[in-house]
Amino acid sequence: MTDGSTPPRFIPDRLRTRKTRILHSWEILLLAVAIAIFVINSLASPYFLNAWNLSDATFNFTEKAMIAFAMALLIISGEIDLSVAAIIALASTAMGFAAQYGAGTPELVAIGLVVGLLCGVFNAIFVTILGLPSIVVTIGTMSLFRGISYIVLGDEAFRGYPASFAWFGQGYLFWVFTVELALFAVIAVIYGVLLHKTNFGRAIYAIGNNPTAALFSGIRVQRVKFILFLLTGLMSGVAAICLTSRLGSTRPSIAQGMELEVVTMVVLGGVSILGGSGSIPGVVIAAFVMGLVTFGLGLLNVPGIVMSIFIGLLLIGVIALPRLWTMAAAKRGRT
Amino acid sequence: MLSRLIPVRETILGAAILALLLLIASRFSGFVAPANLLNVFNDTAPLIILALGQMVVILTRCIDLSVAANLALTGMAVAMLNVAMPGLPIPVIIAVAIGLGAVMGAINGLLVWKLMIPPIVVTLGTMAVFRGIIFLISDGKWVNAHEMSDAFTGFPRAVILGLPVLSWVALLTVAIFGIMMSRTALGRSIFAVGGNPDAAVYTGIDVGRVKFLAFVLSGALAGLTGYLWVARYAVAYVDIAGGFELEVVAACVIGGISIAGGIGSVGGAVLGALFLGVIKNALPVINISPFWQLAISGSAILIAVAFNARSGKTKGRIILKSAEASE
Amino acid sequence: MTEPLTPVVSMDAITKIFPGVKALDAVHLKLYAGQVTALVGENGAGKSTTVKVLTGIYRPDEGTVRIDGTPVTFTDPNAASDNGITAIHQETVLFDELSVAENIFIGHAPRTRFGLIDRHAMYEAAARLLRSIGANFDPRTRLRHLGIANKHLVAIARALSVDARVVIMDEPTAALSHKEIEELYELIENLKSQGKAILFISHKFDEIFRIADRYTVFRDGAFIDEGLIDDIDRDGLVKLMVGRAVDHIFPTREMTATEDVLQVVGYAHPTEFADIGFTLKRGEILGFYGLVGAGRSEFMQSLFGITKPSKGVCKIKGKIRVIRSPADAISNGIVYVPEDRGKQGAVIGLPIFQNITLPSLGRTSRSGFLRMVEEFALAREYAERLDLRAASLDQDVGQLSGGNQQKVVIAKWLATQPQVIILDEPTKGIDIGSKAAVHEFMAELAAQGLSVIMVSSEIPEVIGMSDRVIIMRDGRIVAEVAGDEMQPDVLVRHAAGIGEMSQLEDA
Amino acid sequence: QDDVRIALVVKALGIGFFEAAAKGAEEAAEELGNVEIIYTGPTDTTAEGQIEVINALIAQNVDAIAISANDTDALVPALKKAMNRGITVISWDSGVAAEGRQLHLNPSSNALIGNMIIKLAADHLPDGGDVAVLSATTTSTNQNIWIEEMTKVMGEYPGINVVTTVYGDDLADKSYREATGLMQSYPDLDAIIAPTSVGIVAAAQAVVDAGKVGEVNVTGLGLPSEMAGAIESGASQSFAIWNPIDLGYSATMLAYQLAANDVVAEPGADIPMGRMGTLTLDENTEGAMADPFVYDASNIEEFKSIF
Ligand SMILES: Nc1ncnc2c1ncn2[C@@H]1O[C@H](COP(=O)(O)OP(=O)(O)OP(=O)(O)O)[C@@H](O)[C@H]1O
Ligand SMILES: Nc1ncnc2c1ncn2[C@@H]1O[C@H](COP(=O)(O)OP(=O)(O)OP(=O)(O)O)[C@@H](O)[C@H]1O
Ligand SMILES: [Mg+2]
Ligand SMILES: [Mg+2]
Repeated sequence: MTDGSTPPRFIPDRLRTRKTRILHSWEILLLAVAIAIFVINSLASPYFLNAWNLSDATFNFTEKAMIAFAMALLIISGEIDLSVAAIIALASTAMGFAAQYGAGTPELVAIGLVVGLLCGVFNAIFVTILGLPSIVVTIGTMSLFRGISYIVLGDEAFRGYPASFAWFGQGYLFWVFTVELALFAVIAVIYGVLLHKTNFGRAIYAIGNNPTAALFSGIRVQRVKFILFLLTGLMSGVAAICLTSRLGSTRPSIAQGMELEVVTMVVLGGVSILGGSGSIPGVVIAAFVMGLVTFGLGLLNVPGIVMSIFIGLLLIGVIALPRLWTMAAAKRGRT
Repeated sequence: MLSRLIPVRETILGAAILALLLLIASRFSGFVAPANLLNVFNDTAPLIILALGQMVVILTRCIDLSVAANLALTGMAVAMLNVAMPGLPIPVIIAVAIGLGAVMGAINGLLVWKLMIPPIVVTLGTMAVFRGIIFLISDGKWVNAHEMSDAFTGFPRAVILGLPVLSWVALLTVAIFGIMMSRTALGRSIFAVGGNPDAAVYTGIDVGRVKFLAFVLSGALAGLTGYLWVARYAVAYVDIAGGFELEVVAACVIGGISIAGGIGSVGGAVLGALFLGVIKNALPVINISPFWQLAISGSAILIAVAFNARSGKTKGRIILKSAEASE
Repeated sequence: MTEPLTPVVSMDAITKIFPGVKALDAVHLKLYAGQVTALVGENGAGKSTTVKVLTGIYRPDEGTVRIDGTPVTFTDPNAASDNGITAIHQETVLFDELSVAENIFIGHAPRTRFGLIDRHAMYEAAARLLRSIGANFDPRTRLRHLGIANKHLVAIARALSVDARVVIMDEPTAALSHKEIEELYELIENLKSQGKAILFISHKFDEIFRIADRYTVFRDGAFIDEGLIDDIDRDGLVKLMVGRAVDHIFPTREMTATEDVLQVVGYAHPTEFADIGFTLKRGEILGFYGLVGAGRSEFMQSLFGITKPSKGVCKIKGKIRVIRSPADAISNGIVYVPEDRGKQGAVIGLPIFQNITLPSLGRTSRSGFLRMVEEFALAREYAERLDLRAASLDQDVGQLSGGNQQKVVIAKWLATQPQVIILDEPTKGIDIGSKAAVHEFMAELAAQGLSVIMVSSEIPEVIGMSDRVIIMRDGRIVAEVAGDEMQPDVLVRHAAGIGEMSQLEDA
Repeated sequence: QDDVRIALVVKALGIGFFEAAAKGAEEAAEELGNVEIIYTGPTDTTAEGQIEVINALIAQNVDAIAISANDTDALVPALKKAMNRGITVISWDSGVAAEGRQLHLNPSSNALIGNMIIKLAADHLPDGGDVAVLSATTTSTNQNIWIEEMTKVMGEYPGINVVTTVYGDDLADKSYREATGLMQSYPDLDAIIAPTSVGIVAAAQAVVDAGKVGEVNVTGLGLPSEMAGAIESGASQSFAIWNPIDLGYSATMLAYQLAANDVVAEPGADIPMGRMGTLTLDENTEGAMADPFVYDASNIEEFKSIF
């Protein structure tokens, strides 16, 4: 339709510069919240600003965050996995079982990862091949996976992991930097790159925004979702290794209720629960926010249940306040 | 139009429950004794009541994860009220429980309606908040049987015509919801909103308001169950009914209520709850280690959802005349 | 017919603005008791928006709606029906899980003394209504068991279930068969004699001249003209609608190439289509015509790998190819511009450039990693070729007007450099200017050697653009016409499956 | 001189038993003078919850942690870390593995408790009979050891037949359901032994609801305040418990000795614990506080208002 006589209309690539885009982002809002909490914490407790204490505090979120990164991708693609904590239980049980038969640390790690992966595949089959809603499937597998742990373990516990296995959950790389924190950082970078810098990541966003159009655009939607469930299972396996190593024992009730904390972290990180938007830096900051809140309140000996009020209010508040703000602004503009 | 006269899904689920009962009876005949079946029903009553509330919410394409926390908070509140004012008559207690539950449901509903926050996020948040509030108002302390008045703990277990009041409440709720869903404008709007929200707007239904009402209903039932629960087990503490919300959702799913909204029935929800109730009550009786319970109910959910999806798959419209004829 | 003094309903200078689109620009419309007013205009002229303003679904930004001369404001759809306005909407706005009777009466069902829905009365009333419009199915049936035509009848019954003074029909005949259309005409005559004011929206001119008393023309959201049907002829109405003579719309082109690009043999699907076979030549535009629901879209989607055919062979440049997914189709050079732009075409929520590069990411990336610079370059190239109107390339496609969204979708496919492009209703819902542009562009593509399959329900478009036309009915190919045989009456006759010339000719 | 800060970490907040222990701890603190008690714990009985609490306590650099553990093993790494940072760690009530604490204070000896719970049942069944055990959470240490000890001495109670052990998970509703299930599966059941304060109350309620008062005797370990009703109704003839006030008192005393008076906890050591006498540590550095105490209709009125 260009007839050559008139030059084509020019369309700029971007309207806003990179700087203004970043300044207006959710991540900045969240970062401000994180900094505020940090400041409040250091004012509220004399024990807060201490390298060792801060290092200990990271355990409050590292394992959850590892899963949260994979979960973020899954939620952006429009699915959810509520069975992650149960996968931890099952993977940990499998590791404990192997440890009874003298498996060494490398074998245990392999077993943890493989069991996580297999659980992910199991979920993926129900969701992508049978086409069932993931929230329902994973509520089912959540009972199933943990149930298998209960069948295997009953009221027993597996202990007696090899000494070298403790490195993952209790080791330090140098000074106060724990192995888990390093793993957290590495995984954050991997998932950040995967989501934001690759074709695969683009496909995730496309699927989350409009799965039908993504399919019509030649994206192998089911395959992408399959991989995402698999990754979430794998990350649950990694978390299982860390948690088991940190606890030094396995009981079927391990990581009970963690799935909701993981989902909370993802949503707090600005990932839309309806799919289609969100970022890894957001989840990273959300992990710190949750870790700081729980640790700061812990220093004041506030019971965990009261902390959850803060988390709950934070979850609703960070979504509700901007909306209330725009609604109020619109109202003022009209009158 | 045979398919219209016999609700297929409910029939199959009912048959599954019967088969389950027969299986249990083959190992332990006492389980199917009428008295015991009534016991099982009574034990499942709270789940049935909550499943009906959850059904309404799920039908409108929402989900309420805060029911168990709502139940626990209301239960604690009325228990403390009873301790403070032992003379308060039970109808007042029940009214307070329903009212308090409805208020919590309304908070969920308002956040969903007015601020358009996704229901799963809202109820995930309020679930944590409600539980926390229980701790704050009770200081973490238990309210024990001997502190409650006899009337308070006696109400759900009082027997009328051979059935405890708890069972009667469940039956009454089923009846009311049966009528509401099929015979009132609200009931039909709930189906309409979940089935086709865009079209609902065209027909003059306020979609947000219907969702709000669904949450209020679910909350009110959670409140009612809160009182019944606390009175029946004669104890109130922070963690009662922990994780029960997932069991309630599971009952709905097993009962064929589509998580995508718009499809489901009162009968389905009740049967779904009964299915779980039978399994839960049967395991200790037939000497299956209780450690198996979790895995069994998980498998039941998976099988039910896979099955519902298969049978519910709407046959696409058929263009080919020959294919239509052979159908 | 004597001219009544005041219209029952009138719209004065109504304006309705959507983000980026002025759907209605100070339009006027008057409806008179006992008369049928036809509202005509091209796709996107604002007809359905008018309906939604009149039924309280949209609130106008400016202007007044009057009933019997008194200004009214409708806050919600109930307010409009309380004022006696009822409508059959263009989209079927019904509920699959409810029964037919409930669909008809939702919101205003008869009640018993206790305030419950009186099901007996409701079924009775529904049965009566259905009988009156010649529908013979049980009102207790679940709606999802009905076919599209019957669903439309339910929608009509729903509109008639309120005691209305004004009945609006937005393309009521689009999905109906010949017999049902005849019954609808009778119904309209009946309503007229009851003194109801009727607004009738249709693209079919024979209908308009058969049943309308008056006409109102909109073009691109603006009011153009109104008058009595008796005072105007077909050509005059078209000229008002389009703003120029129709013949000039389609580009003239010549087809020379003979090389076979795509060969389809014996494609079949258990329930949707059977025995589909044809050959597509290089640089050819092949039209697919049929009534709505003829199965054209289904077949095209199976050719594109969305649904799996049960049998059949697809040969590309003589080699047999198995297409199991859209990704396979794209790598074989077949692309599909879907009919449902919002659901299947554009990924609303992603920026324009990401939409355009979505199927071509393999070319703009290196070993799986994105390269933004190349993405922008590719997106810019095609956006400019299609003369896209947008503020920037990183704007969300959802903010674009329908026509521009369609351009993004087409750009997305052209960027993959395909050999065969399937366009399903390519001009549906896009404005008149873009429509001509799309036609011109199609011709240009064909001239460059691209093979085009065009699915369209618009007869002028099919005839104007195609080198050959294949006509489908009930999932099968019933005819193939080319050259001088491509006449409106021939197409309609084959599509509707009627032997003799019908009154339905023309469009 | 700064206060000695002793953290009393319990399985879960809000449980009457631990509230009473906290009272005892405060009593000890008052007696000692320069002690600050931090009463804390998770809100649900999980090891992870306790680990987070322990981390917070380490961060506050408390002087001593006295913990009733939700898991024998899972807490060990966290408590080891605490000891590495110079914090005194003891366990009481429900123990941690030896490498995770300096000493463990048993409320009573396991053998005595194991014997006590079966004796309580047997005392009311002179002709023998069927009894069932309703245990607590499937993951808690105590109940399993006691049941084990009970099994060892079964020979001394001829005619008493333990038909099964079920788990109520320390949840009121689950325990109730399990107890009801027991009465259905074993219509001739004579007694239910519930060595857990949640389970015993639920079982008593279930017996009352089933109309089996007088047929099925509920016994085990429970709190007088919670069991008063059951004694009154006759659902329970008698039950036992150690005195949690004494337990909290002793734990605080012991922690203080280790943290402030440089007493070393080693096998064979005798450590004073105020009014409760001294604790003698065995080869596992464990010691027993006192015998369990039996409550029945004769003394329940006196105790039910205390804890
Ligand atoms: N909800 C909406 N948001 C944004 N734009 C809209 C919306 N609804 C309609 N439009 C735009 O308003 C214009 C008029 O649309 P309308 O549906 O009224 O056209 P129409 O005359 O009914 O066309 P057709 O013959 O295709 O039915 C179109 O450009 C359309 O894209
Ligand atoms: N039974 C039905 N129920 C609901 N919608 C239907 C039904 N049949 C057809 N439709 C809708 O009618 C429209 C036209 O149908 P469809 O696209 O299948 O027809 P086609 O002949 O394949 O193609 P085209 O519409 O392009 O001519 C579609 O939007 C489709 O969803
Ligand atoms: Mg229209
Ligand atoms: Mg089509």
